[in-house]
Amino acid sequence: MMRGVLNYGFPLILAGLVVLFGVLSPSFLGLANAMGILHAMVPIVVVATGMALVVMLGKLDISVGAIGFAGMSMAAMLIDGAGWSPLAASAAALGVGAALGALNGFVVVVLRVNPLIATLGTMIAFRGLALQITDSRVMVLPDAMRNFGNWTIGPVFFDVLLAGAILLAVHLVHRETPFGRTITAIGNDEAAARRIGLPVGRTVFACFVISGVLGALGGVLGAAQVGAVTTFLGKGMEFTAVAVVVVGGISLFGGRGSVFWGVLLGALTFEIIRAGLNHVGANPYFYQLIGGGIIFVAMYAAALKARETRLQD
Amino acid sequence: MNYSITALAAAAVLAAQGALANDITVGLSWNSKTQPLEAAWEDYMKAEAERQGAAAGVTITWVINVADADPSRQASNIEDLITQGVNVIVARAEDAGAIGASIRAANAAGIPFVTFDRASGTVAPTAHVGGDSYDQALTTATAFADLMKEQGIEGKCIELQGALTDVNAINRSKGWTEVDAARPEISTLVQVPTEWNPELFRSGMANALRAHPEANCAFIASDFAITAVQSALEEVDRWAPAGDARHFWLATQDLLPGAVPLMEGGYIDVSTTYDAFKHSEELVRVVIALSKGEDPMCGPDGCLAKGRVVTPATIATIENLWSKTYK
Amino acid sequence: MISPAPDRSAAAAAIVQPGLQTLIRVAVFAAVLIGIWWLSPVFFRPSNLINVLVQASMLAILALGMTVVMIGGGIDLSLPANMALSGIFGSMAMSATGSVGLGCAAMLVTGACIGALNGAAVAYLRMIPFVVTLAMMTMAGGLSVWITNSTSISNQPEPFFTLFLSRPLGVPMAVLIMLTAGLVVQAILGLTRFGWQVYAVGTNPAASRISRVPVARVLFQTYALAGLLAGLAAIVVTARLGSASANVGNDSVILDVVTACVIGGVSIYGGVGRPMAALAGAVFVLVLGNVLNLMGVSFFIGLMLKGAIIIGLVALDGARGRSA
Amino acid sequence: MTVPPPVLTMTGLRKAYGTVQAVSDGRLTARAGEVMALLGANGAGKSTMMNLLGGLVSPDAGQIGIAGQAVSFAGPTDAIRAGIAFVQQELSVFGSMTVAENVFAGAFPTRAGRIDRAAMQSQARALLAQLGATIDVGRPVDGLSTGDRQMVEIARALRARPRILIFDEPTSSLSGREKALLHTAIRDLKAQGVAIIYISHFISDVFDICDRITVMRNGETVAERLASQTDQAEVVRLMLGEIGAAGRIVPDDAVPGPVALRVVGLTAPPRIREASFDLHRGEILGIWGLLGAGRTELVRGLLGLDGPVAGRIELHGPNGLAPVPPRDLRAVTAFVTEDRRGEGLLLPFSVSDNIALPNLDALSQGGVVQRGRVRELALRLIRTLSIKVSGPAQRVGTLSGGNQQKVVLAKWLAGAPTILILDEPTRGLDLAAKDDILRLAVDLAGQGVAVLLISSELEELMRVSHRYLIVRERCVAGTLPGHATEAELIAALSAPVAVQVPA
Repeated sequence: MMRGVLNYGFPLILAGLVVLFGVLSPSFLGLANAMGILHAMVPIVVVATGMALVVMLGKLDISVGAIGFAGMSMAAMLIDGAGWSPLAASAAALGVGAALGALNGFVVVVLRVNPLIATLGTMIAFRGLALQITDSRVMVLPDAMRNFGNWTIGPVFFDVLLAGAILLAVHLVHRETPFGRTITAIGNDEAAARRIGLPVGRTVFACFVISGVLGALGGVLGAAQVGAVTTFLGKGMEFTAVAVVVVGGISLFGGRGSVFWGVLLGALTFEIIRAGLNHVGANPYFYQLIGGGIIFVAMYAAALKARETRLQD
Repeated sequence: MNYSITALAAAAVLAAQGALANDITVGLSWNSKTQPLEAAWEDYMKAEAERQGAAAGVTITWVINVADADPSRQASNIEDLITQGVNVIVARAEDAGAIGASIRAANAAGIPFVTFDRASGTVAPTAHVGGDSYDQALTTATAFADLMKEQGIEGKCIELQGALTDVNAINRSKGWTEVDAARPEISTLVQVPTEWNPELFRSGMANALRAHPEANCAFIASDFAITAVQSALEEVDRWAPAGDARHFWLATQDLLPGAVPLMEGGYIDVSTTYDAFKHSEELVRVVIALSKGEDPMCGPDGCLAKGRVVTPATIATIENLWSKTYK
Repeated sequence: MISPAPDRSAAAAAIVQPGLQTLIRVAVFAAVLIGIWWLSPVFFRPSNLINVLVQASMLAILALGMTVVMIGGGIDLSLPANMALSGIFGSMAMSATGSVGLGCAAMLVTGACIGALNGAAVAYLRMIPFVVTLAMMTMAGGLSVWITNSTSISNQPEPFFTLFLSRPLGVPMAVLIMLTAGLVVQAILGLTRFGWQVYAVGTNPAASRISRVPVARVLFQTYALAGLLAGLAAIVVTARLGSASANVGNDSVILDVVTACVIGGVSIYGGVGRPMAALAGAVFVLVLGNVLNLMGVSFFIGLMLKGAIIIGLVALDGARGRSA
Repeated sequence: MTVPPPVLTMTGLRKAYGTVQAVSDGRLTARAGEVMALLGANGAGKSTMMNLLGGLVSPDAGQIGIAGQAVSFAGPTDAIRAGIAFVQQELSVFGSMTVAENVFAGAFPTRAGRIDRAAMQSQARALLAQLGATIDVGRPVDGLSTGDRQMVEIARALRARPRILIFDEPTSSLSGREKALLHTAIRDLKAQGVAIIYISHFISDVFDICDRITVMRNGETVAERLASQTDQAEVVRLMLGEIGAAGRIVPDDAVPGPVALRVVGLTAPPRIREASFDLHRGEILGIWGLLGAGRTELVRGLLGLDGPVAGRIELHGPNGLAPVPPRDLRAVTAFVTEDRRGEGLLLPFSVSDNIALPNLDALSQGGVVQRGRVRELALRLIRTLSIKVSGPAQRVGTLSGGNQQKVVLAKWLAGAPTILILDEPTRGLDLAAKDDILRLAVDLAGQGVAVLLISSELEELMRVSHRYLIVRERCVAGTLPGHATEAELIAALSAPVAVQVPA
């Protein structure tokens, strides 16, 4: 029964919020607004998708925001300075993401540094790197890139489809492939996974690389939407991503939860609140407070849940 | 991070040279360097120091440090400038309140303190030099209201505010709101604060547009990330140059490099420049005056360099507009 | 079946590891000092050294709090946000009542309460410290921003400043507070029953429980104490800046705090660390910054170096962490 | 029945860890279609033999032959390839994954990179059916009973179609019914021609399903018997070896003091079932049972160290026996755990700090620890227990096992406990140290302390116990008086007991 509440609590809260904002501001319930909310969700959804895989391992990667910033800064420099095409530059950004993710993986798997501290360290380092190469300036991106970032097919934004596809793909990889199941196994019990000879090290490393790539992609899509790279890019995104994952009911102890529903519900919760407060013209200083509150509730629920399953085992 | 050692090293150098009466060291403390604007200011200051310095027979040495948007770090940086014993301190405050402590410290050490661009909310500095952000908003808003009147349009506007920790953001909102109250041609539908974060410029504008489809104009507290607004407008197909029926009337502040081509293209209707060049010119004048122990003759709100109103009509002809030339 | 193999490595780790680390730390520190001396002898002027200490005071006091939590085997990311909020509440109380004492008390109490909330969540609800304090960071930050509309409060009564900006015996109050706090925390951890229990819990909770250590209560208290120190830091920083605002708790601060602790030899795996060393670590973080600037290295490269230092030292610490 | 040739022959195996000779002469054979039991008290070398067979460690000497071919394993994978599979005592199942996924973890059948669930599930179903288990292969392992989880684990082992299948303590956490199912499954496997090695401390189980029995003691294989040609008593004697004639160091029938602790119906399935007994002041109550019978679980449950337990605990207080929660019992009990390094001591801490930890209240004034007193106490106990250390400041991690154990005792003695629980206190200690520890226990009993002693070595139990508490298959099967003979004690272990199904 408690279980049920924990599992369906957030969808319920979500529905409640939608109704509330809808009543306060009818325009909130329009299709356009729904699309707008999905559009605004894109960067965080992509980043949180990578985070979700790492959390499924029972680990965390809080360097994703910095990776996004670093990757996109690199891309902007290539476009600005070397005159690369946005597409090529974006590809390069993903490359940077993969490299930095691999560095995280190396530190965690080979140097066996606690993932929190490892990625805390790389988070500082990567942000420093990005600020260094951009000299922390605002860089305006070519229209082509911004048009891509806001390109719609019918009522739907293309990047929403892209993010959706990625989310679904990662979800399927996690559910339907040996690699994905190994992730869950490690999240359940890393020691046992080693005992029965699962490729723990390789899997963990791969997850950090994926998380890096998606972090960079999140940065690219975010920058494409606003058509500029500023130092705000990816700032605090790591924490939002963790929050999204937790709120989405993916256990921080690892191994439990659904990538697709977790990330989707989590991201919706936060974006609906932001957009709703915008619509009703509420005091925006309120956001952060509400955000923190939601994380706390979600975590408490997660802790109870985890204890329940612990008792069952 | 603070620069105490840099400062001390410089001090040592000066000592070695045996500082002459007409050699002055100016400590410049940036709160952060995240926009081309700061770079422009710095370069113009140095250039002006050469020019005016030569005229006044003064050689100016700069000691510059950056606080990365951390008030306590800026306090540290300024303390270092004081321990070094620079002749004048110039600071762009990160926090309108926190800068007071540094001003107090400088006063105690008998070093003249000039707040640049962002005024102190607490202790009064020796002098304040900056753009007149309030006047900036007034001129833009008035020009915009005139435009609406001439076009015979009733302007229903969205106001995108800056970060409310920033005196300029507050002044601009104040200026706009006053004109809005005084002129029937324009009215504000909703105020959206952005913390100067482009993502919020875009999503905030987009949400406001959906909440108020009748909106036809916007006042934007700074156009450093104007492309974010462009995205939001394109989303509802309102991004078109003046003359086009879909045109969405835009009044912006600063006319920063990113905005120049857009005004040239007729997307931005009115803006008031944020004149890095004039600020720097004025600052150097004040610094030299202070170093000679003269009164810089500032107004009640400080020595303010007013911005110039620019429209698509005038942008081609306006002179030494830094954002046109600066990259 | 007993196999001595792990025994040996464990013993080895226990003995060799700290030695090795201390060696490396000392080496780095010496290198930096020589660097400074070479680049700018004037650095060692008493006036400047004092100045560096003043600048380090806030960071150092936060690092003391983090040390207590880390030795107990946890981590508290909410310390800077906690400091900002405490400073704001205290300043409001002060400007409302005009009473300096009340204001300072308010700061300390606020800090301790927020710490206690963290502690309760970690110790009694068994939530993950990292995430609990992360959420607390967001909430405290949000609260500060909300109640102040992110404007700064700078109408503290003048006596507040005259008291905390005074220089008894030529030593700035901030430095005195920092050193006193350091010695007190050192004493608490080194001399009191609570302190011994903190080290025990951080080293091996299971064994501590068997040895009648009230594990949950001890954990709770470490977070509460850390919160109290955040309140103390709030007093120092508010006096120094002449204002309290949400953005003194800016993200880069927590990273400096962790760096200071790790440099000071506090183990993120718990059970190891000395408050005064962490305090030295905090000073080192500032000095390091100076050196980098002096060598014309940009602030941003400084960030990269800081990240590398954290990872490097923790990796060294790793063997211990795993054998424990 | 004709004797098939051995599939597995391990001969003359030697393996030393550092200075400790874990296996000095290991021999073991296994035949297709037979169940071979491998028995031995703890420290006999069973685990090492299995690690050698599993390729986890390589032998210092000796051969392993499979189907007549000499083999040498570089790692676990070689062993698996050679057709060897383990069912570990410690279950390696993943709660949030389905039964089928658990069975195929590490070797998922895929089609175009995607797991072929249909194939996986049908094969998993087949494997489980082969074990006579009917579990929905689509449901997550969360919420399965321990027995079912074990079946999942076995199914995973079978997946590789092993020729040799090793069960390590498979029934230690199973209920009677589950155990019966497991045994049927093992018989089926046997019928399918798998060679099975069965390691267990439950002698009755061994005789229930094993054809042959190999007994190890002190790293040597001391005997191989046909189950049909031996009996439980002989096997136990082989395991324990000749009991040294060392005389008892306590009077046979000391007049027991008043009841210090009364335990009624202590239950925590599957660890403890309905345990009831009295513990008197001044007596040493020897808990006699084989490893895995639930001795440790009993005392830990008593102290409430492994989660909630049902039943009543009464402690002798000022006004007679009064029910108390485990917490209060902990407050007056000295507990020497079997895991000295993990739970008994803080290895990085100094001797004196370890001794001080449980006694901080007494050693501190106004919350401040009185270092003087700590040192004093440490020195006193180091002297009284003649602990060999360079000084109170020496790190415990660097001490020998015997001295470490003395430190554990020292830290408890300082608090003058009324109850002393010793769990395998002499494990891994040399004779002198063992003797010291035992005599210490006797002295304490003499001072009126009530002592519970767990030991796998009958010899030492017989030297010091005033009474024996017989623990068998997770429950208290009765008590024997101090003058009970070795034969009686061994018989008590192997006497058939009615299998109780936990509530």
